[in-house]
Amino acid sequence: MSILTLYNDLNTFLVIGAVLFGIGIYGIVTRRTLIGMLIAAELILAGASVNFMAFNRFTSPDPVTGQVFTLFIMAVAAAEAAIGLSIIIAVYRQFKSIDAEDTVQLKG
Amino acid sequence: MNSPIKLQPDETFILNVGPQHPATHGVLRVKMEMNGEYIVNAETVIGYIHRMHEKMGEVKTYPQFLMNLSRMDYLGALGYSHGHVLLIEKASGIEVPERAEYIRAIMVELNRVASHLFWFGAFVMDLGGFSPLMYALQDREYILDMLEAVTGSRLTYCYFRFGGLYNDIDDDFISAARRFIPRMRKSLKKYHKLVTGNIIFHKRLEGIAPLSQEMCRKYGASSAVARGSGINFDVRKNEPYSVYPEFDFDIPVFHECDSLARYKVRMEEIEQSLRIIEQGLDKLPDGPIMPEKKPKLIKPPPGDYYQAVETARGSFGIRLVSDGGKTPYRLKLRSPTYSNMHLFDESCRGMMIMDALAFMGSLDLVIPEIDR
Amino acid sequence: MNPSMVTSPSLFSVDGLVGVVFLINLVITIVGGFIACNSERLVRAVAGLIVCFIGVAGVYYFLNSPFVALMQVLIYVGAVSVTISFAIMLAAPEEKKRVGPAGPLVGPAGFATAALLAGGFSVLAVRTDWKVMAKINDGSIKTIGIELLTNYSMVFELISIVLLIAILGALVIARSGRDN
Amino acid sequence: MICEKTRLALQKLFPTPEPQEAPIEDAGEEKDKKVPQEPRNNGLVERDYAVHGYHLDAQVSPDQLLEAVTIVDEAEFFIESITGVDWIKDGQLEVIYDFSRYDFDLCRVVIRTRVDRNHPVVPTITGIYAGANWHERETHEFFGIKFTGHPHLVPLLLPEDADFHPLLKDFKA
Amino acid sequence: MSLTLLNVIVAVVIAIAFAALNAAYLVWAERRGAARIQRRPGPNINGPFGLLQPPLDGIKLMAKQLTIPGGADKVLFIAAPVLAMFPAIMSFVTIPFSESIVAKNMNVGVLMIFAFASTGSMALVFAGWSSRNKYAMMSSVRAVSQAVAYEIPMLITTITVVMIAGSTDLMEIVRQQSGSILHWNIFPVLGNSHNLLMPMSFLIFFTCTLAETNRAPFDLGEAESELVAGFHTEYGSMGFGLFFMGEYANIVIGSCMTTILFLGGWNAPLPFLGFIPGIFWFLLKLYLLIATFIWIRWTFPRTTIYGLLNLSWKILIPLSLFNLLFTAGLIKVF
Amino acid sequence: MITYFTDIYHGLISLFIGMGITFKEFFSPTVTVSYPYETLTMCDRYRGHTQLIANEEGKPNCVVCGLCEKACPSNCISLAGEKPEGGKKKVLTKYILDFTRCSLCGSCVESCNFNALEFSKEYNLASTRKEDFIFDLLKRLEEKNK
Repeated sequence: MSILTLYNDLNTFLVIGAVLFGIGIYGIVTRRTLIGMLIAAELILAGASVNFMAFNRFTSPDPVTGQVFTLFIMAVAAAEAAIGLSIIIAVYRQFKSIDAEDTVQLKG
Repeated sequence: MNSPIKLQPDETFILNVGPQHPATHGVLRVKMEMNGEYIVNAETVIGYIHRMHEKMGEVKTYPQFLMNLSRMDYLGALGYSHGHVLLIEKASGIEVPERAEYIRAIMVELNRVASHLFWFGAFVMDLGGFSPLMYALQDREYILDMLEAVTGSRLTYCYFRFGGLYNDIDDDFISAARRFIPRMRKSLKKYHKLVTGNIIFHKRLEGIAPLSQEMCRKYGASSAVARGSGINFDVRKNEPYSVYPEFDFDIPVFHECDSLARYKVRMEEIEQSLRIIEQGLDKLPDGPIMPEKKPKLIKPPPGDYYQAVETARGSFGIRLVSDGGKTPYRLKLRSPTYSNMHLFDESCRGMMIMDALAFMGSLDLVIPEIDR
Repeated sequence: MNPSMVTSPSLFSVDGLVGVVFLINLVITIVGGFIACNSERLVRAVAGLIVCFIGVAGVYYFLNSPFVALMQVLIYVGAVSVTISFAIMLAAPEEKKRVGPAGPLVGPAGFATAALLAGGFSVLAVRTDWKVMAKINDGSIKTIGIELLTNYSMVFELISIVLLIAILGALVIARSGRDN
Repeated sequence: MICEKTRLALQKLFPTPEPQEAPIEDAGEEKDKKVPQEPRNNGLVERDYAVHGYHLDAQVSPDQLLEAVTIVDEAEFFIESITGVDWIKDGQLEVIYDFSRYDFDLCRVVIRTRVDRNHPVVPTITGIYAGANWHERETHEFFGIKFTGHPHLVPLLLPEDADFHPLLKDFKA
Repeated sequence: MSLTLLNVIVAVVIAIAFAALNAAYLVWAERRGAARIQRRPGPNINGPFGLLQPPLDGIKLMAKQLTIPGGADKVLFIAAPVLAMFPAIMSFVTIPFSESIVAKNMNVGVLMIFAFASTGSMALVFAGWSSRNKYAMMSSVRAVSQAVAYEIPMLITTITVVMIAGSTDLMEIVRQQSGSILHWNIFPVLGNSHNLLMPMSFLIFFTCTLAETNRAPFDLGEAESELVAGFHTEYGSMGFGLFFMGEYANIVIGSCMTTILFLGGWNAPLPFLGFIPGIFWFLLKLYLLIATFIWIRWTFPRTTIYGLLNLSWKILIPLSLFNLLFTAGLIKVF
Repeated sequence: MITYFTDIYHGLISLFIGMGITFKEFFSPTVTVSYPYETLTMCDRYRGHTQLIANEEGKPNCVVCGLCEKACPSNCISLAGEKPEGGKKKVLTKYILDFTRCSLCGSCVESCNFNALEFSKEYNLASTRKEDFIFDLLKRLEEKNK
């Protein structure tokens, strides 16, 4: 097990997934703006996708399932970005700010 | 194009278009308050090359001021000189030989064609098309060569004199001018095919910056800006001067009021100028080019005189208040683009910046002429 | 430099180079992720996100799935990042607000949580004895296509519906905000 | 036609027709320059177009100005220019308004008003002619004439910090 | 897999060289072409036909100082020009110049090129944003909306071709067009599809390429009469040079794709001309397309931003969608 | 709906017409002159800076009347002369033309009643120093005579 053969090991990819997930969680907790949170959420999804792909490559009896799931996640992420950003723009029009704290009043 | 988005003042930012900007063709500055691509408010700032020609007129004698006029508008210089000499001749009662008047008219019209050609190229370049500028310059070069052979200079002519001309035209000039007319007509056809018919060009100008007749009147717009809005106004026809009543020509008027109409007016004016040149060459009488008796020192009697001429850029007015001295007591130069540019502030509100700059191009600005 | 060099391929062999490229890829991914979550300016965060996603695409490539890797680039870099930067431009035109952590305690607390989660998952992943299969997918786009339209047609339909609803929803929300 | 109409309309501003003509109007005749010229009185004069280049010449007092310009506006004239003349010997500043028409029925109207040189205040006509804005700003900075009610009376052609008025006769560069 | 990765690295080096050379000499071609259209000689002093002009220009650019405006985001400001070059160079890796000359043929070649092409617009966004210049900012907003609007019809049209070929492999797509000029995808007569709408989809694809590469008449990102120089207003020296090269590299990629998808790639137009190597035909078609790019640029005025978006959303997208459905129907029927 | 398609059709046609024109221009000969390598001859009336006309002896025709100095609107001419011992006419000793201020109006040439001034055909004037444009016309005449 060498550092140069890491790419042939399932654990490497699982750790990458976990790290991406952790970064995403950190971002979502600390970010103040909605856009920043959205970016962090994309990272969490990426972490999950890496896991799916890793299992697909190393352990799955069906070599497609993981890939299909990843594609599904991508579509969901794209949809999420679209919806999230239109909400952000609507919020910005309303409050003139995208700071999450400024937008606590959700009466509309 | 009115903005469908409600404009909120706190979302705007200031954009300084100029004094060094590719679209302003000189040192013109427009302070635009923008909301994204839309202009909320615009303030034109001029005067960067103000030279106080009016004061120069007060300290120089009448003949010494002759060459200043061509520095006002470097593209259509002869039209401005024409106004000046006509005014002084009227004020001091100098008779001008007929031949001189005809030659003046031919020269002014040639200069008008040259000026419109340059405007055409620069306008299309404002819209992003480069080649028409070069084609227009080729035709313009031909005119400049002819004018240079007669006047000695290519741009800032000092050719007209009180009572006549600096020197006479020769047969070379006449034959060159006769050759030029069919050549220019052919080029015009090419321009119409290449530019006027082009769908992109059409879409960019159609319906852009409509100017109502009322607005033109309130701002004193002239030239193609007024004629593109359906106003049948051309000083050459409305207030005939020089030998223009002898010529048969039309005033092109378009009623669409948009930038495309202004473009069409100028293109049609080239054609009309060609007609005038043609008739002028046909009717050109023989005779002297300077009057036989001309006062040595020009001293117009005291009084207040006004002369308007149609230059390439519109109605140029020159007012002389004389106290009978060697120098004018007061000389006022009314420049047409000053009024035309003034329209811009009000009418560009709510337009997108690219439309506004296309509109600015359609006004045919020469900045030294605004600033004087 | 590495004690286990004996069993590993030489650094200058082809396999070794691949390993180096993979390590670079890993670094790119993690650094991109950190930039995405830590930078003060949102545009830099988007830049970090793009770097991170290109890294993730590389990871997918190493997982023998070039199709998904390219889809990752196409969708995340070409679409999602562009949309996010669009929103940044619309919402914060003058960059008036610098974006940092909300409070003095949120940063460390968030970091602790995140580290705990990531560490826990990593430990869990490493400790578990996964049954690694020798069979490797061929990464062909054809297989994925066939599977998507047969076994996973439900997923396929779901994606379409989700995207359709997302487009409609985005339009409705963005439109209604405009009239205020 | 239109000239006559405008003349009649403008004439109403001057209840008593002024009989005398100021010497400055007698253009064309040779005059001894030594004779000090009297400032012209308010009134309406018809000019010879062939000599002067305009038809009607109305001199009004500053408080009559808006009225006169309204008459011109209603007759659908367009504004050609606004300028000033410094009559330093009379101690007066003159503001000249040129109007013309987009028509073949030719008529040029000049409206002028004189104000005291030490206290040059004229009402603005930007409310009637929006295009007078720049012309008045230019006249303001060249002659120092104040146009009361002007929306934005700041230097246009001269530098922002210019505190001189170059077209005044006592200005020396 | 490991060997191919090495191949890729070597190929990237070659691709950079090819892109740089192409970019440099396309500048020369553009200037000469523009000059000829405008009846001028163009650069003709340095070397025969002015051929030394590009290297000299390059030296001049490199000798200049790279200035970074105050208040700019330095990291992004420097990264943006590099990012502009990156996707174009990556795309060169998978383009088959002939049957044998291809760095790394991938069975998802089409996807590869579009994936990297889509990152190109982010370079403009970063350049515009980081310059801290209002013109650059407006330009990058335009660039984004333009990229979004034209990626869609471009991808839809590509999918049409992919459906006809039944493969995303670029080499496979070209192979299916072999035979004569009438077998090319642009001509519906003997081709794979008998789809009468193919010339139209060629036009759509070509228009989208023009727009995606920010070329006139769609060069709104750098519309010099409005936005001075757009996103690269603040760039000088090699930063500007990289943007310039990136633009030309993108043009080459776009033309390569048009050649491969519609004009039969390396195939000779007539079968008896097959003895001439494929690379010749490929480059001939490629440079003819690039010449058309230049020709168009010096002919037309620029569109407006709403005209551009209208063209995409109201004309190109509906037509390409219709084309997609029509093609799908044809494939189903025949 | 029909107008939608006819618009597209006519738009496309107009674009192709435009391209046809530039295509034709592409194959037309160039009209420019590559300046430093080829030059054009100036026309007879070309106005360069002024120069003195010499009589048969090579001396200037000028009689130092100073009319040109007075006529000049920009005050760019300054000349001096002296009466030599026993001579009748004044002789020109200095004729300075400040070309930086000259606007080539031709007033000086027109005002001259002694055929002493003319326009030169000089157009290749370039310098980075202002002083290079203050010409001593007398010196120029001597150089020309050599």
